[in-house]
Amino acid sequence: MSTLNPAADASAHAHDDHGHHEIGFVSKYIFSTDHKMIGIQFLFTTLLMLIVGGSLALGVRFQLAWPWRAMPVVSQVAELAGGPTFVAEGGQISPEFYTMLFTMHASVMIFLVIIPILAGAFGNFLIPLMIGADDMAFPVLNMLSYWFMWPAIVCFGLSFTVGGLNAAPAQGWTSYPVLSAIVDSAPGAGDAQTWWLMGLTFVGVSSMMGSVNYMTTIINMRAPGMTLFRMPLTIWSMFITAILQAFALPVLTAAGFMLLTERTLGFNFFVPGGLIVNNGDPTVGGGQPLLWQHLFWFYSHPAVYIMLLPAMGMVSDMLACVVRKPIFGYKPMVYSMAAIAGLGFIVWGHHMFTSGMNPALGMTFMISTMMIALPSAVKVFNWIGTIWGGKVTFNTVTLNCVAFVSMFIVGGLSGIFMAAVPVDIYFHDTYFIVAHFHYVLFGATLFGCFGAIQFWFPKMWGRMMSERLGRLHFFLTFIGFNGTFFPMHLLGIAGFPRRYADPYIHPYMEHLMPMNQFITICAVIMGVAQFLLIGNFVLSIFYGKKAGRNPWNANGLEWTAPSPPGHGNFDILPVVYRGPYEYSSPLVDGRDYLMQTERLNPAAEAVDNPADDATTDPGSDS
Amino acid sequence: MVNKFWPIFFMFWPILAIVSFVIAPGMDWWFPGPAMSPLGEQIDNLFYLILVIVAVTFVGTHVALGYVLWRGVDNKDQKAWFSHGSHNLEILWSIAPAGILMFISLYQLDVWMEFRVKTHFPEGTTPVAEVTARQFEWRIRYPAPGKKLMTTPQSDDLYTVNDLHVPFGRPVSIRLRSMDVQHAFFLPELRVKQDAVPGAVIPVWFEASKPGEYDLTCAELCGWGHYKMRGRVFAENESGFEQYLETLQAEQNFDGVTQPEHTGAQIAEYGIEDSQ
Amino acid sequence: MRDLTALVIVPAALLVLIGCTESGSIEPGGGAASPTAVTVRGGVEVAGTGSTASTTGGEVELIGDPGSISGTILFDGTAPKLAPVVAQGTAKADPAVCAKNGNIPDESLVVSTGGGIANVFVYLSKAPKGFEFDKPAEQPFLDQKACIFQPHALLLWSGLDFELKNSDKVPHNVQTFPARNSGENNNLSPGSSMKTSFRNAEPAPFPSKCAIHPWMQYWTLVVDHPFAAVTDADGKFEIPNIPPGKYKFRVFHERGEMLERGVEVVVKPETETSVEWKYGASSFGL
Amino acid sequence: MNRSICIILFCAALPLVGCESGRAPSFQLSEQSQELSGFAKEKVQGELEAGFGTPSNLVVWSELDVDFGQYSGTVKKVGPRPGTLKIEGEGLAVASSLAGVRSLNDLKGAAVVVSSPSSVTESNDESSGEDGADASDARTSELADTSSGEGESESYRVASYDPASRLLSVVNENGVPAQLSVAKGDNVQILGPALQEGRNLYLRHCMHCHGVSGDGAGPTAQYFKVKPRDYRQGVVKFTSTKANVPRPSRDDLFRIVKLGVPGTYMPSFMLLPDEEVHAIVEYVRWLAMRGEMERKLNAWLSLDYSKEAVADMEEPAEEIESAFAEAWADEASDNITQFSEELQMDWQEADKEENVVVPPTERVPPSPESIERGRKLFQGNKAKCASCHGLTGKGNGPSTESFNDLPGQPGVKSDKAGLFDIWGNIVKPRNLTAGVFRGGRRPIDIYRRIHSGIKGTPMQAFGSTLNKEGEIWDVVNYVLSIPFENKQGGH
Repeated sequence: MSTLNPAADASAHAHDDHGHHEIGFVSKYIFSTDHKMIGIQFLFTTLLMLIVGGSLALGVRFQLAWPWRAMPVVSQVAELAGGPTFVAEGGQISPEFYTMLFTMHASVMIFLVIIPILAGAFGNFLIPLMIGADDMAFPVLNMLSYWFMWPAIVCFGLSFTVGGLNAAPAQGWTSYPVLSAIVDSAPGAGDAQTWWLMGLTFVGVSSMMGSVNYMTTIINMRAPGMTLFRMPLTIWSMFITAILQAFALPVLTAAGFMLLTERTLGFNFFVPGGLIVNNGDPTVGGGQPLLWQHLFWFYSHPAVYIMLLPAMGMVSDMLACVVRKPIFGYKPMVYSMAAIAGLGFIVWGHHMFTSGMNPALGMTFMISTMMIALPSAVKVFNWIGTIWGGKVTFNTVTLNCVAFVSMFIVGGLSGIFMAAVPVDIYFHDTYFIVAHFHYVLFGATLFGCFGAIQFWFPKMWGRMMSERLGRLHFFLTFIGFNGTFFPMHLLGIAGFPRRYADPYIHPYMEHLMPMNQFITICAVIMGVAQFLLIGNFVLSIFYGKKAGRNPWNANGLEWTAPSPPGHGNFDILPVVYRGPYEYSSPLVDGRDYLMQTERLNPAAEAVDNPADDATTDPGSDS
Repeated sequence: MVNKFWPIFFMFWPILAIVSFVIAPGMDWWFPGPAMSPLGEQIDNLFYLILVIVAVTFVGTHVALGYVLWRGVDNKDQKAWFSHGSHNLEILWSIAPAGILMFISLYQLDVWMEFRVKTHFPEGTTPVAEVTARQFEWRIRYPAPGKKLMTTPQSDDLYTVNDLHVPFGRPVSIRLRSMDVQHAFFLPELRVKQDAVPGAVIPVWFEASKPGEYDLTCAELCGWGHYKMRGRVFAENESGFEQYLETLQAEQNFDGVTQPEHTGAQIAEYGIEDSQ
Repeated sequence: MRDLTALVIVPAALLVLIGCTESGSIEPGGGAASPTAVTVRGGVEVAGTGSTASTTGGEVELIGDPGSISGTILFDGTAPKLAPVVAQGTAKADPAVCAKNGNIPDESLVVSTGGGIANVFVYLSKAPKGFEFDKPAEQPFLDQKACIFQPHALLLWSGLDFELKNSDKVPHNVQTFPARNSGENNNLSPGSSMKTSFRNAEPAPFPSKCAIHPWMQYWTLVVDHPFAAVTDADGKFEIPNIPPGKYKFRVFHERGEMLERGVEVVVKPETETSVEWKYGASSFGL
Repeated sequence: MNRSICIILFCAALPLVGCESGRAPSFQLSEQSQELSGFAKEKVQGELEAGFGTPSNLVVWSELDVDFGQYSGTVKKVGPRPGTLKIEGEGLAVASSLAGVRSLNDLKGAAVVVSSPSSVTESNDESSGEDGADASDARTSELADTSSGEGESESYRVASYDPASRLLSVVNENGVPAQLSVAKGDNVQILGPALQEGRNLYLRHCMHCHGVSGDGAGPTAQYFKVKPRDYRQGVVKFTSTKANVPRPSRDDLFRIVKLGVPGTYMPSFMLLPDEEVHAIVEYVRWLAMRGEMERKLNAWLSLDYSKEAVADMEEPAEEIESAFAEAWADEASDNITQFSEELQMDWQEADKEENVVVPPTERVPPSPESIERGRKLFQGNKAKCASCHGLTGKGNGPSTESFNDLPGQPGVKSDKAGLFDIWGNIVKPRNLTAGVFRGGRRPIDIYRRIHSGIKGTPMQAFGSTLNKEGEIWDVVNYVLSIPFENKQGGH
């Protein structure tokens, strides 16, 4: 039996692996070109940023629940950080500080947490391992893509402090002109906004490097026998994401530069003439504010899928493993991801239904937007189908994956309301939107990531994470999350607008304050719960239970490598004979997994003879 | 039973979700009152239509999810069901949603056209005022009583702020402008929302079906005082509207001599007539 | 088991928050943590009696008849020549009238050939207690000729009207910047005049100007007692009819500002006390 | 082990949800006060705190004879619960000449004075009379008594009041239900409700720009091109009062809050209920008085006891300090009384009928002739409006270019050319072609601005200059016609 499983006799290799390549601390842990180390660096950075973004969010929540009361932590921290000091006001924040809170919350969470944790952390760590490559195609580029995160972080950080007292970008993460284009138009529209745009550019550069690398690696460096349709869905999702990024990002970068030049060099793209902003002199020029919105959303809508697809892929892999069952409809999964990516490029206009663009566009965008719900639906059904008839054991991974599916359903369904233009007339920029995208981005993506951290942690550190803490963290997060964001649907239906520092001066919202207090309490529970994740993560690195090569009895290539894999990943070059989801295969007895590298019957399995794929290709229906 | 905890758990929260939606209207966690305009009613109907479809899907998917989990945990077989999926199912659950989604989107179009496409505006929509959004208030310009609203300011125009009076029972339109940054003209009770885009004049029509006072808020981030842009639309009958314009005219031409000075309390009449 | 832990912690988190919410009552706009209170405060109780000596008021023994003070204020050394504020024909406003036939001199320091400094205010910041006096019959008036205020230093009584004149062919205005009264800003059309007054005495002279011709400046001291004087062109001043006693006088010049905060002068009954004070260039920031 | 870990982590996370820091808004000393030497500064601060309190503990100061509203009633019965009183008849009645204080509801924390009928009857009679001044005289004198604890009167604070059940529950200074020494028929008074509600609203709506102390330097203000008003000189620009009446009337402030100031960041609070706007007005006036008091104290002390003054005295520090102590002991009492009288007088003046500018004649019809006459005056030598506002009213007259003198500081020049107001900001003469009129666009508004100028700015009072029949109206007509000059043809 053990002969069949390379994982079994691996310990020997594992040891002398470490002996081999002696490299200095700096090049091993800091300026490392090893995709695993880079992935881990990304992971740590993003977890750090998760805390930052989270506390910003709590600041926002506090203001909404108890407006104009001395804000507990955030204001003090801001003071320490040389930011605003609301001493005379007794800690009561100012309205523009509130706008800065939610602006930076969104910016940090989107650009410094979700995108990097998916593409950066897991993409880097998993791609070579899963396709059986020893590293990325361009290791140095890979390293750079991480180190370009830091200028971005610095720029975002600077945007908090430059311009003196509480000057941070206050334009929302969408930074619509004119607000973001004219320096006088708002607090923080000064240097802060410029720094923010620089940060955005750096993030763009970083993920651009990443995406080029991923595409090349996935196309060129697959192990023998790893045909496209034998690739795990994770790899597919990363591949598609990389393509999305490569095509969408330049537009945003260009727009960013246009805005920069408009702000700094006096170019004129977005600001029309004759505006009197901050009671200054009338503006001159013939810009068009909607231009920015088109360019911005042309990136930022695909970006939503950049923030989602990798999670979908990873969840598919984890789900198949934890229910010990082949993924349900492998090829439809792939196609639907491709479809999402394709449609993702022609739906940006649904962010602009009320913006006064040509109503005809509104109709076309509505139809395309409705259509993009279709592949998502297909994926959901396939996940349910995957669980159907499986052997479910509820460990942390399972919980997070199921939560992913469940939350994604909600997020997807609430999207339909907004896709319908007339209904969106009412829901645009209300808390219904906030609920929607938090269900997709937090509910789906982050739960997926929590699962993925738990799942691949042993591969990173050779130790398991604590199940108990993991489940506790899941439980609290799940409760807190739904308690926080589900009521927001109701707020939205009640016409509660986004980005209001004190909504209760409007009589029709006064009665919503208790609900906001409830939401804030839940948000705090959720925030506190994340410390369990951090603690679990850090402690398990040192005290976690030792893990072998394949603690989950999974099929993927990465599980044939030692945990943690040494430099160059694999001790034996893996050869792939089948797809990654052959769980509970009747071909083997006594165990319910069949690794991609196992050769059962030479006659039946060619290495890379497409003709034979038909027999082993999981995509073909049985 | 312990191993059933999680399936139950995942069943439990959707039930809570459904319940919260069921009790929401009773708890006043719902729309700010019924739609006060014909268009708003259509929008609400569309909303409820989608709500039903969505609710069914939500329940369906979650029941399915719960079921497969439930079955999954006490799957006594030695191995899970070795299946790579079913072609027919895939076809089925691609076609069905596609149909529904297509239906939803096509069903909406005419409402959208009516709201935004100028040629589809209702008959006899008359412009009553020019509303200029600025940080952080709504500056309003009416034509003098009996005059038409001109595109450029006239010497006898009437000006006020944050308080848009309109006649009810017939479609009226405003010229929506922005003086500085982007704002959005949002009437929750009337289900009307339209961004005020700098450099553009956008006609917005709406019809208040009942007299009364409707909140006017800004729904596009316009700076630190975004939340401060509290206005109202005050719908009254034709004569009341005329009356209002005349009072406004009198107030605005007041020369300190010919009539009693408007004290604060009297200005307030325009603002606060009947807010108890 | 694990869920027990959770069940312990969730309420804990709730409790913490509820603690919070109660620590500040929930309605918006509260602002402060502690509730507002409007409390009452009685009249100020300040220790001491009105009759004790004060640095500025001076000690007065009302024995014998009043004396008088006459003095000169001299520039120590040779006074520098100040450039005119507006040279002939270069006025930025109304050149047809202002500085047409002559410079407009810089009056911030006017020193006579004898070295006397003009436009210096000498005054008691408070009238000595227990001494009656009556307000003067008429007040000096202020004129504006050739875009120059005349006089440049004006000594007024509080509560008495005084006249503003404009003898020019152009409109002028008088904008005042007092410390304890409220500033006014009145326009005077050519040849017109008006009356106005200051209600409260001022602790120190204050500047006034013409907003139309900003180089036009003059200084005013508003007093509620007769123990004040302005030096004339030769730097001489006179304070007649002052009760015997020891006084601390303020000496103020617009350039040197408070030259003396309380220079001591002793007045004997029925005698003229004469004083002479010298100030060097440094006192005037020259 | 895991259990302990997660408990530890949880505690580590507690600060995140930590309760309010307990910090409260506070009044800041003005720049001049900061210039005072330590001992003088202390006294000033102490005086201000004693006289005006802090934002969270406002003081109605009997020296400052101003009506901040008052509710009064008579005790029907004490109880049922400890610290509760039942009020007779209609419940609390407004005993105040003040417009805005009716139906204020936010009484929590306000001071309650319960006194035996004898000591208060006459004050009730008077305060029901029309003349606010007298009424408040009587009341404040009585307040002085209560504060100094004479007569059988007790002070508590409102915990809650329910108009329906007319049940008033009070607490003592420590916030615990008071053991009431109150009998049926005693008189109950709640002091300064307007001030208190005004403070709540101010902190919510106004503070971010105008600052807690009303110094126009709130956190948000730093970004504005047009700075928020600094109340501390008691001067506001747009008033209906005469040139020699320095303060705005209550109605002026009310209008500004209600209608906003177009062309600035001051938004319109049109939809705030009148009572609330009145309350805000009262609080703003009170803040202004506080600022003026500080200013007057400075004017008195800074001559001798500013940092630099002390620096260039030759006497040793302690001598100066003792000298100051003497001076303070000697003069503080009189001066402060006098200061507060001065500023009450100023503010009372502003509310008097006769001090409102009322044109002698009604508006001259805006005929072309009248407009032409107005243009002549505007551009001509008599009023010379053009020297600032420019020949075509674009606000670009020669004066805006040629001078850079700071007001009130002869010889001090700014590095920027322009005209300055008394707050040290550059003020552009209004560009009249834009049709935006900050102080209101009614003919009377513009008439008043021409007649008594814009307080605190170089815009001067032309009342005595344009004194011929209808001259000002001509200018008004011209000014109102400027925005349409080139469009008249099409009209």
